[in-house]
Amino acid sequence: MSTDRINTPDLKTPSEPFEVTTMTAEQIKDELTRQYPSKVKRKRDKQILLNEKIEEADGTLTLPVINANTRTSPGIITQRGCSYAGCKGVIMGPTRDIVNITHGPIGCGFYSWLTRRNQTKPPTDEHDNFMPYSFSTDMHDENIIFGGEKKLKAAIQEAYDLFHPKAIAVFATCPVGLIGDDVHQVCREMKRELSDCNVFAFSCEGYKGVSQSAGHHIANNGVFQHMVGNQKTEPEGKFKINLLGEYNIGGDAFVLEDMFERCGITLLSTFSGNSTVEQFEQSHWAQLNCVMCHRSINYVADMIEKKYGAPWIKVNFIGAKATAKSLRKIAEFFDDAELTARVEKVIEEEYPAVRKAQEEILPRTEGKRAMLFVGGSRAHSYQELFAEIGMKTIAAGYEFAHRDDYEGRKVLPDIKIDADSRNIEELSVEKDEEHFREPQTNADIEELKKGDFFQNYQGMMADMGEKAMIIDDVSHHEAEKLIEMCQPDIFCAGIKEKYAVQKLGVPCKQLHSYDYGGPYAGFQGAIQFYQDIDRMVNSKVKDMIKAPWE
Amino acid sequence: MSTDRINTPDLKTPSEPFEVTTMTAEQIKDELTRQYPSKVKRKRDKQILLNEKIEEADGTLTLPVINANTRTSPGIITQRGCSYAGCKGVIMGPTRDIVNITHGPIGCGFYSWLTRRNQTKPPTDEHDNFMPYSFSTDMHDENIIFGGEKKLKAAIQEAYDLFHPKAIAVFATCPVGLIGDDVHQVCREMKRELSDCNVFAFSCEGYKGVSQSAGHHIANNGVFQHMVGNQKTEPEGKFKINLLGEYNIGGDAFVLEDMFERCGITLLSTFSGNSTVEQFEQSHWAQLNCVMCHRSINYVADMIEKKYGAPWIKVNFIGAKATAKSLRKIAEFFDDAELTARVEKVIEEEYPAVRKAQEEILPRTEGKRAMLFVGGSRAHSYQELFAEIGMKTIAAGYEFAHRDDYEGRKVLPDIKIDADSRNIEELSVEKDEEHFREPQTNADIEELKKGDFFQNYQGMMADMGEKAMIIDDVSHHEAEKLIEMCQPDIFCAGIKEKYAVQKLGVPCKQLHSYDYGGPYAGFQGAIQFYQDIDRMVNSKVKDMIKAPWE
Amino acid sequence: MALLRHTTDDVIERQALTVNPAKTCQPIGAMYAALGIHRCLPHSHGSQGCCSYHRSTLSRHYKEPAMAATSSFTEGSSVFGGQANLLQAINTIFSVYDPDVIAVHTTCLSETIGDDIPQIAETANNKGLIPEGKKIIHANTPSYVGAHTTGFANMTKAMVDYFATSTTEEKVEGQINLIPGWVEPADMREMKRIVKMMGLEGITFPDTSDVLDAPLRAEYKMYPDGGTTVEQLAATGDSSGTIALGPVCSGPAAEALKAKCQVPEDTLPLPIGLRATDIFVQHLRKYNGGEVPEAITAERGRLVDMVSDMSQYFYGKTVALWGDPDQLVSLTQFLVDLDMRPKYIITGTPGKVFLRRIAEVLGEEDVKKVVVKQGPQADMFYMHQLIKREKVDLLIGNTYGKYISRDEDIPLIRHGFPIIDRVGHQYFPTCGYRGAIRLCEKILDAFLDRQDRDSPEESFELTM
Amino acid sequence: MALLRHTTDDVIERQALTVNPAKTCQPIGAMYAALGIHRCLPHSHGSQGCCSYHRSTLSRHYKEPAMAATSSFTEGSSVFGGQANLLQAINTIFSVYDPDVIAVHTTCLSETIGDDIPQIAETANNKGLIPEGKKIIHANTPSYVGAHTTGFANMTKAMVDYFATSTTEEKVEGQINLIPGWVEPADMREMKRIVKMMGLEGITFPDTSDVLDAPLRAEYKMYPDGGTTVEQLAATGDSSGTIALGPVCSGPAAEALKAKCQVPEDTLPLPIGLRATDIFVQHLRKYNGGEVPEAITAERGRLVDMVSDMSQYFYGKTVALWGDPDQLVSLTQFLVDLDMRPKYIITGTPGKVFLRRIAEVLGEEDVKKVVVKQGPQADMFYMHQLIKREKVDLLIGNTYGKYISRDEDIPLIRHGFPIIDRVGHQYFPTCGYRGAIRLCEKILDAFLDRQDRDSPEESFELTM
Repeated sequence: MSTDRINTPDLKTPSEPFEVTTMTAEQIKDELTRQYPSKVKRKRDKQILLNEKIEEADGTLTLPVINANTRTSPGIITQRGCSYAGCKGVIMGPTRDIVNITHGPIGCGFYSWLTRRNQTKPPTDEHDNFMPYSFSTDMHDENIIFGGEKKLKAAIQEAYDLFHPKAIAVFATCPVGLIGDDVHQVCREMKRELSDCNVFAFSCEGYKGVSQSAGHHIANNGVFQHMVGNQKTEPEGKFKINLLGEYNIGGDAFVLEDMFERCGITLLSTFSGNSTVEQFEQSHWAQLNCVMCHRSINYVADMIEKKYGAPWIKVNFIGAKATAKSLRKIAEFFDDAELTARVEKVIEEEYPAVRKAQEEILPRTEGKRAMLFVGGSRAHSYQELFAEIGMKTIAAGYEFAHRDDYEGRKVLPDIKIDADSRNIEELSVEKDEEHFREPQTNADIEELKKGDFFQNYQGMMADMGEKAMIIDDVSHHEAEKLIEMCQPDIFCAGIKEKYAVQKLGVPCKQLHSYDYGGPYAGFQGAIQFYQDIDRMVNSKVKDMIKAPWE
Repeated sequence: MSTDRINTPDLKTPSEPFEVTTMTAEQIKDELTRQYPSKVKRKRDKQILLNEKIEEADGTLTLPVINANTRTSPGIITQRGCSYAGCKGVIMGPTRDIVNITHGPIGCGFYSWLTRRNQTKPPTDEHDNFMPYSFSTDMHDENIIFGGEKKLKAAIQEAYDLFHPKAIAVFATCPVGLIGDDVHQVCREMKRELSDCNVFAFSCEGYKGVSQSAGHHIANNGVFQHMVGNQKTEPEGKFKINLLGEYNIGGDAFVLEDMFERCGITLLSTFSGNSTVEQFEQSHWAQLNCVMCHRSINYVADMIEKKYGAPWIKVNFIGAKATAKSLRKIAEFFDDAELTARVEKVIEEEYPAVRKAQEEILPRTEGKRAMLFVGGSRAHSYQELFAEIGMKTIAAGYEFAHRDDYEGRKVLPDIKIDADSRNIEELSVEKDEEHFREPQTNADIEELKKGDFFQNYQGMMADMGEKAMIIDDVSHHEAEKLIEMCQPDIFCAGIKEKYAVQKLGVPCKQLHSYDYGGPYAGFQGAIQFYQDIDRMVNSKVKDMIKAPWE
Repeated sequence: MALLRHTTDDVIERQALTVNPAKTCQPIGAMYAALGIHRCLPHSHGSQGCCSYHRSTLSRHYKEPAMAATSSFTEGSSVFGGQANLLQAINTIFSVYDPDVIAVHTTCLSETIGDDIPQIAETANNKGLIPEGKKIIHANTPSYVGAHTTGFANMTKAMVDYFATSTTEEKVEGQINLIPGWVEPADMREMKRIVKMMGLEGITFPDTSDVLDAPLRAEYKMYPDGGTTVEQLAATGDSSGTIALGPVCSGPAAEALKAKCQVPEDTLPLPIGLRATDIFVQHLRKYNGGEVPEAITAERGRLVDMVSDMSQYFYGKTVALWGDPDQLVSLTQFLVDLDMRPKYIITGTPGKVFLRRIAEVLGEEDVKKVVVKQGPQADMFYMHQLIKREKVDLLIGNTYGKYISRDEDIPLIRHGFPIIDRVGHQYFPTCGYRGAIRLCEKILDAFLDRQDRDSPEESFELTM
Repeated sequence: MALLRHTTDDVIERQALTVNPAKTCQPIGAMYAALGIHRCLPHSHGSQGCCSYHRSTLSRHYKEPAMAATSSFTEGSSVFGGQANLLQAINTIFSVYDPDVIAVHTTCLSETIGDDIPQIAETANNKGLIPEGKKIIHANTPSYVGAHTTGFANMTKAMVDYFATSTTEEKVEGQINLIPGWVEPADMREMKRIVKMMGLEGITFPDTSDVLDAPLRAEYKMYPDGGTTVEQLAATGDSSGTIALGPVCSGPAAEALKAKCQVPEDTLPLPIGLRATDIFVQHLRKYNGGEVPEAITAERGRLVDMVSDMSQYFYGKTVALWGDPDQLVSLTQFLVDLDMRPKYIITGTPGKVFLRRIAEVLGEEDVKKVVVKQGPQADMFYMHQLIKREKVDLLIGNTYGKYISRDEDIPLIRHGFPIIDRVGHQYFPTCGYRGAIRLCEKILDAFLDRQDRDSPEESFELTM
């Protein structure tokens, strides 16, 4: 370890208990569910917790159990989307050189067209980029009645004739499953027929699972089956990693790519920000997998490890401190003096600007209170960023996460899969005898394995303050009540919530789309985030809301 | 003469008498002045004529006498501007490398800032171009009380320090004359002081003369005195001409410059479209002066002829036929076979497109009726363009012309200068013994002189139809009545009239600014004009004016 | 570089693939229409994703909350049908969100399954899940039929089917129904203003003004002040007449009302532009004794004045436009009246009537010079290909046109749905005479900005 | 290349030369104000050129006729005085153009000569040149004092001096005077609408709405339907109060009215932007019992909503603005409220009060970071030099800013006078809450258009 490593102090890591002016946390919790029909209330009561952490004698934490990843009660106004959205929109969307054909009526293809801000930067004009396009079979009633396979086949052919892409992916929408179109069979046939184009399908009908999380799983299975491992020769690079669960919203991936390059780390692939088919195909050559969004992709890391041998670590590049920590962790894995030195140099170059920004902004943001209800990892990781400018997260929850995202991977063995998720395929993966390699590192791998170096994700709750409110799959009703009762300084959610929140006079930061800002990853992204939050929580608009005669 | 010269036929030269649906021309004339107080009516009756042409036995025409260039009755809403406008705005405005300082309160400098569309094209970035600037001494009350000479001096110095121009011109506004600032003395002093900058002034106070015409005269005198002749060595060029009275509205001069170049004619200077100090300074080297706007500049041609010897001809580049005729006239002057051939070649190249445009547009414009009230030459020259697409001019008049512009130069000896114009200086010019040259031409100059080749301008009335209405200095009242009674298809005037005319449902073409269109000169300009008029007289907006319930 | 680097001018005939659609699916139209009922919660009977997508898209367009519930189908529901989900939803919605009306629309999923909404609502009623005075209405909006416009039309018609009542023989004099069609809240407000100026009592439905352009007042109203009330919807049956604006979106409701309550109807073009607004005003005269107030005639005159003053900048300019049929027909008429030249006119909404209507507007001769196309392959990819073949001066359409705009360096006027990258459309109408002035302003700004940008320095114009 | 190639960042102190002025002279303001009296013909007592220039400039700005007569001074008049000219003019004007009022303003020429207008009018009256019931009013507007704004203020004050009459001890309850200042016809219309919504009877003067935004109706009305009537002007003396918008343009008339007829007055900032409109509405409450109708509060809320939704695009953006003091003060306030940063604020209109007012709006700290300048050398050349030194994100000012806009590639929002290269300002207000929404829209369009143009392809945004 270099001794002159730059210090990345906590400017402020607030852990005060959840506090509101007149009500106790318990009262607030009760108020949220008071109006529900009793059956719904019972369910919600298991999904709304106060973060009461019990520290055991051995130093481990016992956390309350949350009933995550269960279906949303019908009639509830939820943040959640569907399996198709998770599969096509989230995971497959950011890859630029695949023609993604939505097989179904026009809507699904239309709504997932360019709305997620996955940025991509083809190296030259000649490289494919289909991301600004929406492809659909635009199924009509006759296709529903007589079946859509023929149309799908023709559409694949037309896409091929027009664009000659490397790969074509097909996404099944709700009615497709029902009418029995065999999209996989069609794709296999077309792959054979076209010969120089990889064609594969996803059974990601919207009704699968309980949220977009099901779609992530389906998509990742497909990526693993149809692309990972296809590249048979080892790519260049001394320290080769994959970055998993980074989708390049607002250019986050560009910041990270640049950072890795400066560190001398070869990023073989990102799943799936600024990604290409080629990246996926060579990803099994990485020595280490770094998982950003644990929720959406941890199973890919598991599958790669099982099949090809590379271990994985949880990283977090949201927050300056977390970024430094994650870089150092990667260096620790490779245990190479030069790499470590370069990592420290990058941190040293970047951190002063971060600290300067923190110091400038902190007096204006310190003590302000945030709520985060979004995603499967952002509601957690962004708490770090808020903490870096002295802001407290008083309530948080995920939109589509599972228990482990709240309570940590230690609860994985206890998670019961219910009927709604049972049909999401779990791939059975075997060791690839030809390509499997033991971890490629100088470090004492066995030593590392003993600690919590690999596969360690503690979940959101461990990091949150005592009695902070934890709400899974928050409903509009609850969010509204919560804001009215607690008057946070900022609320983080998505587009569906944004304007309702703002009607209450509270700024709402979209953490799906970054409000069309960003990047927020890495050091530069952190600075950008501080500035954006400063702007939002200190905007003059607050003072203008009430008319002078009101 | 080349025998294969291209024919430029009249497509239609309408000469039908002025006609309206229900009233005679005489009745209309009466109606125009009915409401005036008797004194005003008496005056206007001498300025509103029916074009009753009497052809004498010898073929000469006798035309009614018009009382032009007399002061507008106070209280009349007139088109006219002032001497300053004519001097600074019209004549001096288009020269790009003079810093024109308005000496007076801010208004005059402000209103004459960029509003005339004199285009200019410096050959490189390094060349001066002050046309987009407005310079003023912005006189305040203390300058009026204590005199403005000191401020003017300081302003000249500041302009020099900022811009180091070749020349600075000063324009006196109304109060300057009254308070007795000696702008000429100030300029002489500053010229001496600055040594490498020509500084001169114009006593063009707004109250001088009866219209902007006085300002033209003052300006031209100044140009002649302060710049013409300064260049002592003869410029290159076999056929050297000046173009006088072309101000490059909408890029007209660019069209003509290109045309002359293709003909092999060297344009030494244009007074003053796209012009420079250098052009004026070398202009006395021209062999021939070609006068476009007879009104604004004929005295410059006279002065040059007297001092330097080059004769002048009237030309007209408004209208395709007129353009061809004028080019041929220039060729006739030089009487050089090669030049004549090149002129014919240019006509041959340009004319087919003109004819095509005429033929395409004529069916939509033929028989439509125009009125033109503008300028000192445009109300005449544009009648040709209208005729080329079959349109009749049923009424016309100038804003600031003199009798000769209506009746032709033959009336010059009869024109009496009244009190309002008497103080406009007539320069007394003498032959420059050193630079005077007899006409430089192959042609038999004496033969040409016998005919009407030189200095021949017949005026507007000779070209107009019998009983067409001729109105000098038309008032708003008369224009409105005229339109109501005659319902022309198009009315040509300026910005002050435009929207009042259009309120009556008649399109108004601005012939000062070309409605921010153009160019209209030369062959290409003619085509542009046909198209613009076609658009205007056939616009769908006419059909929309009346609401269906009206 | 190019954003749409794979779009070439090589047009190949497609039968199956839609690329960059010029439409979306029915349910979002039903949701938007339902938001135009006061105290109504739209309900999407299908998978969660549909509802999420529609709400997101509406919120992006209006920069407003777009509240709607969903039956949250899972794999189980898609096997066993969605009755249980809908019943539970109804119970929860009335308990928690307390709307006056739940407006259920179906999705491709529930339609393929064949869920019978009226029967489920009946069951809910029998189970006592519907509180006294509350209502459930529905529209069938299979995504695989028609387009978003169809869904709007169906839900609007449902308002008639469920609420309109004829209570007397005599119709109420001076009371008319106004069906504004799929336009902005500001347009609905503007139409209502015109009806009011004409001295008429108008019942406008749906009416999203004051719903999707709600003020920020530091309080959140789940049901903002706007929207047509249930009482007003009932009263439509007693009106003297119905004016339906836009045959695609408003026609079916007007016809239903005529059939159900014998209210005479006129289905008119959307009042975009001068002539279409003239037609609108002319038809209002049928009900107010023929009077047109001076203020309306003056607004019209101001529009004509502006067109007259600036006509040189409109003349001959070519336009590619895409969007919904009702808008496109009136827009095309207006462009023609401005002496402009529509060149490519594209709608994803299927229906051959569109071709006939455009032909009527353009005239027999001019329609031949124009590419007009409707249906699945009438998409923005095709339009872009046409533009690659022969450029136009202006694009008029939704936000997705910005990619073409930048690639081809053609100015884009945002009109239609969705507009998710600019604001203003919510607040300033493009309907009516004043709306036409705004359209003119936007067109002129586009052209004049280009002139200022592109003119050589010597012909840079001060006055325009 | 550059249009203004001689403008460098080398600022030298000037004392005498004005380059590219940010103002013009008094008479045009008087002419514009006079056009706001119904059936009034402005008359320029001076050389023909003044009148011609003013009419041309007004016509270019409004794209409307701007009728005015002139005394057509010649050299003789400038020696012997203009009495004969004015007497003849009065006779001719009443004979031919038949106005109710002739509003005479002077020029630098007649002021230097020292013509006494009231005395000449008296003579005209004695000679029987003024028909029964007709009026001549006047304002002294020497071009070498103040600026165009001063002329507007003077003629507005003349309306009070000549017409206002106090007929009773008791003022008329609910009747107020509204002096809108130099704003667009659309702004006057908008202010009147707000006054009316507040339940008040407003007498607005001058009022150019329906005068300089007249419809095209195939008839020409020398005196369009709008304008304040002589009767209304007389009645101002009986109003309960006067609200004068903008101290420079409206203050003097309000004070004159207070002195002459004891009408209490409040001189407020021009209601541009949220806070200034709040102040306007607050003062209207003094006269209507304090009630603010929900519709106004809702309009306000829609403005706040838009600002809230889009605040990220406003934040921190720097602006150079120039024009008239009353506009600049309110605009600056609004920009500050939008979290924007005015950086250079320039007016040619002389008066040190301006500096104090701007300082109040910006606050002690922030005003130090801003260049604020007034007077002769506070010109657009100077502002451009500042911009050369340190760029801004946005220009707000009149059409002449387009040269700087193109040279420096900075978007320009046209506001103020004159705007001669775009239309729309005549029709759509920027005053009031709705006007502020329009301003926001324009600012956003400017920034978002730039973002769309300049963003790298990979960060080209669909949603904004």
